[in-house]
Amino acid sequence: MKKFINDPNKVVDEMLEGFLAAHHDMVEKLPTSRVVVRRGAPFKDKVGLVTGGGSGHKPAFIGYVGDGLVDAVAVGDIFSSPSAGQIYNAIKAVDSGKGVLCMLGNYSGDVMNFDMAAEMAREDGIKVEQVIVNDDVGSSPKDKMENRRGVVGEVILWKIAGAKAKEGASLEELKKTAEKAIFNTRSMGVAHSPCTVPTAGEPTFSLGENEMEIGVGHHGEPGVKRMPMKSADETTLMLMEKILEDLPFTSGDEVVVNINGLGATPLLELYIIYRKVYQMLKDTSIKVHRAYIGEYFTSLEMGGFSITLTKLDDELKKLIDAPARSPLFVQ
Amino acid sequence: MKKFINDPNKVVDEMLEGFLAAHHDMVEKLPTSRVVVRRGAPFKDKVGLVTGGGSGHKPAFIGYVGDGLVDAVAVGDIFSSPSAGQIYNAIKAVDSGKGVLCMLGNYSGDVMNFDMAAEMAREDGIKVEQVIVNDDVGSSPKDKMENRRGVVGEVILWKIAGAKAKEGASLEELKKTAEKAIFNTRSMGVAHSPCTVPTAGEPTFSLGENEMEIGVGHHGEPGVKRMPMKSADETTLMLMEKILEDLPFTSGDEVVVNINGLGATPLLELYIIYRKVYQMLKDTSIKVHRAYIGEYFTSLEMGGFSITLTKLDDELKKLIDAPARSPLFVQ
Amino acid sequence: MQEKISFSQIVEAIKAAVEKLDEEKRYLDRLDSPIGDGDHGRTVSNAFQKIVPLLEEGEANNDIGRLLRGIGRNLALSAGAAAGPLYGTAFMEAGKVVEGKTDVGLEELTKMLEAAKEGIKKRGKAEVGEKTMLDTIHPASESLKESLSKNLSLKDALQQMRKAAKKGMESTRDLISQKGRSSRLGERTRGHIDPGAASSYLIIEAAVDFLVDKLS
Amino acid sequence: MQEKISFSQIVEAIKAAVEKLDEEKRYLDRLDSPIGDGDHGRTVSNAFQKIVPLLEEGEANNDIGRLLRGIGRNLALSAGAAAGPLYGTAFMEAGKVVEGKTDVGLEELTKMLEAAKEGIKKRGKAEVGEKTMLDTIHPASESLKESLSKNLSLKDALQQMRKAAKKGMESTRDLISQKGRSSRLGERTRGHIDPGAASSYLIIEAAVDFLVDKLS
Ligand SMILES: Nc1ncnc2c1ncn2[C@@H]1O[C@H](COP(=O)(O)OP(=O)(O)O)[C@@H](O)[C@H]1O
Ligand SMILES: Nc1ncnc2c1ncn2[C@@H]1O[C@H](COP(=O)(O)OP(=O)(O)O)[C@@H](O)[C@H]1O
Ligand SMILES: [Mg+2]
Ligand SMILES: [Mg+2]
Ligand SMILES: [Mg+2]
Ligand SMILES: [Mg+2]
Repeated sequence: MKKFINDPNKVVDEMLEGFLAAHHDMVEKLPTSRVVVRRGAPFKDKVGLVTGGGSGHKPAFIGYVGDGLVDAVAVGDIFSSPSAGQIYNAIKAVDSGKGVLCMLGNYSGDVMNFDMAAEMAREDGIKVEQVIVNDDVGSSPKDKMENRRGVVGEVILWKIAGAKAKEGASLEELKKTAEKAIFNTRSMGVAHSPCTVPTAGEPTFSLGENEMEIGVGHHGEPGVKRMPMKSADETTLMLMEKILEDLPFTSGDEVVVNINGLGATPLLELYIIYRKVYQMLKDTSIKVHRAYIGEYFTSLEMGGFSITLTKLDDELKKLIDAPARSPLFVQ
Repeated sequence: MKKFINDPNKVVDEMLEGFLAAHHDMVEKLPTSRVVVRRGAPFKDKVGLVTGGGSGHKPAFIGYVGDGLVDAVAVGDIFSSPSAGQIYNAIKAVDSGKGVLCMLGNYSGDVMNFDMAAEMAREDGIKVEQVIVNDDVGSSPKDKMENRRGVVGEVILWKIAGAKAKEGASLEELKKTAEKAIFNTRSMGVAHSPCTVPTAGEPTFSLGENEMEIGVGHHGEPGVKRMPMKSADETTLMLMEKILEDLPFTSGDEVVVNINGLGATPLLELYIIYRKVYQMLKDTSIKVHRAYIGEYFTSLEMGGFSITLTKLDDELKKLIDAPARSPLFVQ
Repeated sequence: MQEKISFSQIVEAIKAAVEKLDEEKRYLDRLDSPIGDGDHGRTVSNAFQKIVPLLEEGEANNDIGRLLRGIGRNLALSAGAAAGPLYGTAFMEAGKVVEGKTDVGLEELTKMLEAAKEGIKKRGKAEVGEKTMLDTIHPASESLKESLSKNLSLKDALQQMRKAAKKGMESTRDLISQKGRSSRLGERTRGHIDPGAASSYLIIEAAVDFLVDKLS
Repeated sequence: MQEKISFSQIVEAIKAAVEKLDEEKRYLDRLDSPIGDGDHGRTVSNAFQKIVPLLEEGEANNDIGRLLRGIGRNLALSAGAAAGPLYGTAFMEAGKVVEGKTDVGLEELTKMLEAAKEGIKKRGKAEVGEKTMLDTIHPASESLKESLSKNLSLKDALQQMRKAAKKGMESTRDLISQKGRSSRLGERTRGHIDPGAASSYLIIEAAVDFLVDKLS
């Protein structure tokens, strides 16, 4: 394991120190809890937006704390859910009286901790609602959608909910829009090399010299199938077919596309992949309203990428286009 | 070599296709030359800004074609200089009559091709000046600065020159400011794992299980020293000592810091590195005016990072703070 | 023979469990490696270390229900991962059914474990047989119920429960995980004891061993 | 015996060089691998392929100087890498000294190679002994000068030049690179022939072999 770190048990705290030193103009840490909050929160007449999850996904989660995005992030250890206490503190820090929407990925630990935090916050009289992201087509068949993991759909959700909250939407309106965004979002990933959690010291999985795994998760969870490496076009085709048929996306749709590098895959390759995605969408008369290509939700130094498509209506289009500014996302 | 590509000989062209499909609102390709130009160029009363170099450094170079940045990029093959013809075409495409500043890294091929292009453009009556970036302290001792390679200093230069050109500076003024920026910039890198050029199919270098190389170049050029992996803090200390003493940077200075991932190094690690950089600068009473932390100039999937410091005066401070917007850089 | 467990015996029994989890944290991490993320030992050991101050100060108010709720809340608030909310809920729910009590007998114990089990089921949306801590706690709870209906002595009931918990833990070896992180591995989880089932057993074992010793 | 080389013989000689570079591109790539980036063969072969149309159409105007300048400009414009501007400059400069000429003798040839050499020196800011193509071209140029002063026949002069070029190329094996990409490797470049020195030799060899054949 070659890593530029100090004590493996301190990577998250030391990363946070660096992050706060660099971005103290936009964000701050709660004094007694590992929660990153947007400066100035809570914001009057705005629903508070909370998310959180394990670390190691940079720019997610903390990179998205900002204007037109989320208000607070509860920061877990590498790939490990933050505690209910952290999430509870995050909720309290961003509630202006208008309520708080919690957005999380569908992982057992996260779900349980967010549930507990919401219960505690409600006991304090705070209105709390939840949206659980489950966009990963590779993690479970469609008839068991409730088991699907959340991946880059979270980023799309933060952007859309962030813009909607900024418009002054009520908690109920916000939740409805957020659920629509997630309902319309599908992702799938592929990896050819694993990452290593510093405290574990061992790669999260191992693949043959010329193998890749389709449907792999953002923490190295096993996917749908292992197979020999294919070309960029063939690999993209496989992922896109699964994604397109799942919603399904059809001719005439307008979509936002996200081609997300998992950590070690060069941007050069992501653009080669986007080329094929774009061709396929064009051939099916699906219009790309906006494309995000880069690293939006990584898995440390994993080699691979994911494709995410969100079907847009007029409301979602306006929200995805709204300006946003955070330490690691500016639009 | 596990890569999501199609034909290794076509990676640059296919990447460009994807890039143009994604960013056609901001940039276009010259019809008959592999040159990416900002839409609307040439801009009246603005000196044209041209850069270029080998591919494989994304977001550099084409990601920086935009408002407050560069106007055109001549796109070479992976790690290989573009031709004098491409550069000449780039110069012609962005000259509004006010002249063109070419900015390039100090690599033999690039220098010769830019020289020829400038000669040809001058024959056409275009005013052309050049600034050659040589910020890499690891590539040559100080008494042979003319041999030093250009690395992330190029990004700093594009930002500063882009802002200055936008203010309407003359070619002479612009060149003076650009030279000052480069004179005040120092970088140094370290890597623990190589990258593979698709057409070569072999890693650019090889290191032992637990080895890293200090001073390594952006194409895997050998550095100053190979040694066993050290902690983030120790490694940062080594690089920073070399950088600080070289200019030298001293107490009371104000700087812009860039912590640049070379491709496969997680952002998490870059923030741990910035933490140490920030501490060291604080201890020496050097003020961080602005910090860039992320991937700004990569080497495909190389594992490692570089640190860049630029000493600022009032002019440079204003220019580095100016807004900018391109496909892969928004500020 | 004593048929009640005092407040301070409860405190000591929990302390014994905290020590046990600390001693066995590496073993639990190892269990979590092949089918999870290798942190279960560290997670539960760290979490339970943080409740030690509550055990010290708890002496003052002498209320078992309140103590357990406090422990639960603390675990839930600070621990994170899956273990935090699960053990947190278990202790909180167990505490609720003995609110105000200064000592507990077999009947209360049976209610407490039943409540803990129900809490875990609800929190984790889990059922028996899904290869989780529930596969330790459910049979332990069933065993107490049976002992109560058979009018066994507290000591015997505790020893029966310990056995049932152990059997339950061991049963997870043959199960396929359907909940939590390991559920992603499906078939590949077979052949491994579930780390949460193991930590639950260790807690029960340490507490029972301490209490049985006192009851002798 | 003919002491002049005609326009069309120049064209054919260059065509022979183009073919040679194509045949040997893999060998040149291999030379460029240990001390460069392994693309020299592909680079020069592709670049010289692109001048073939110029060789075809050149017949019409019959001006050697103009032909060479056109080739040089084409190489420089399209090739990139280090080889593009270097060979481009060499051909352009060689062309300048025979502007308007429809045939060339030993004297002109000497001037042409001298001009090419000076062009490379200037373009590459290079000196002899720095392990570059100059280490082939400089001795070749010197040899022509000597043959001219000794009044050798064109054929003998060409053959001497070929030998000198070969020796020059081989001398790069023992040199340490001080220019271009390979200079970064310092000591590690010793023991390898410089790919640019090799491609320069191949061009000279092919052209000389063709011309000597014609001069017999
Ligand atoms: N939904 C659930 N219901 C019941 N128990 C669960 C559930 N999810 C996980 N567990 C238990 O938690 C244990 C893993 O705990 P831990 O390692 O702390 O969590 P994480 O997977 O977040 O690292 C599992 O062995 C299992 O016994
Ligand atoms: N500054 C220079 N002066 C003269 N020759 C040079 C110089 N730099 C490079 N060369 C020649 O160019 C050759 C490499 O060419 P090529 O492989 O096309 O370039 P690149 O290094 O850009 O891939 C070297 O072997 C050397 O002979
Ligand atoms: Mg965990
Ligand atoms: Mg090259
Ligand atoms: Mg675990
Ligand atoms: Mg080369």
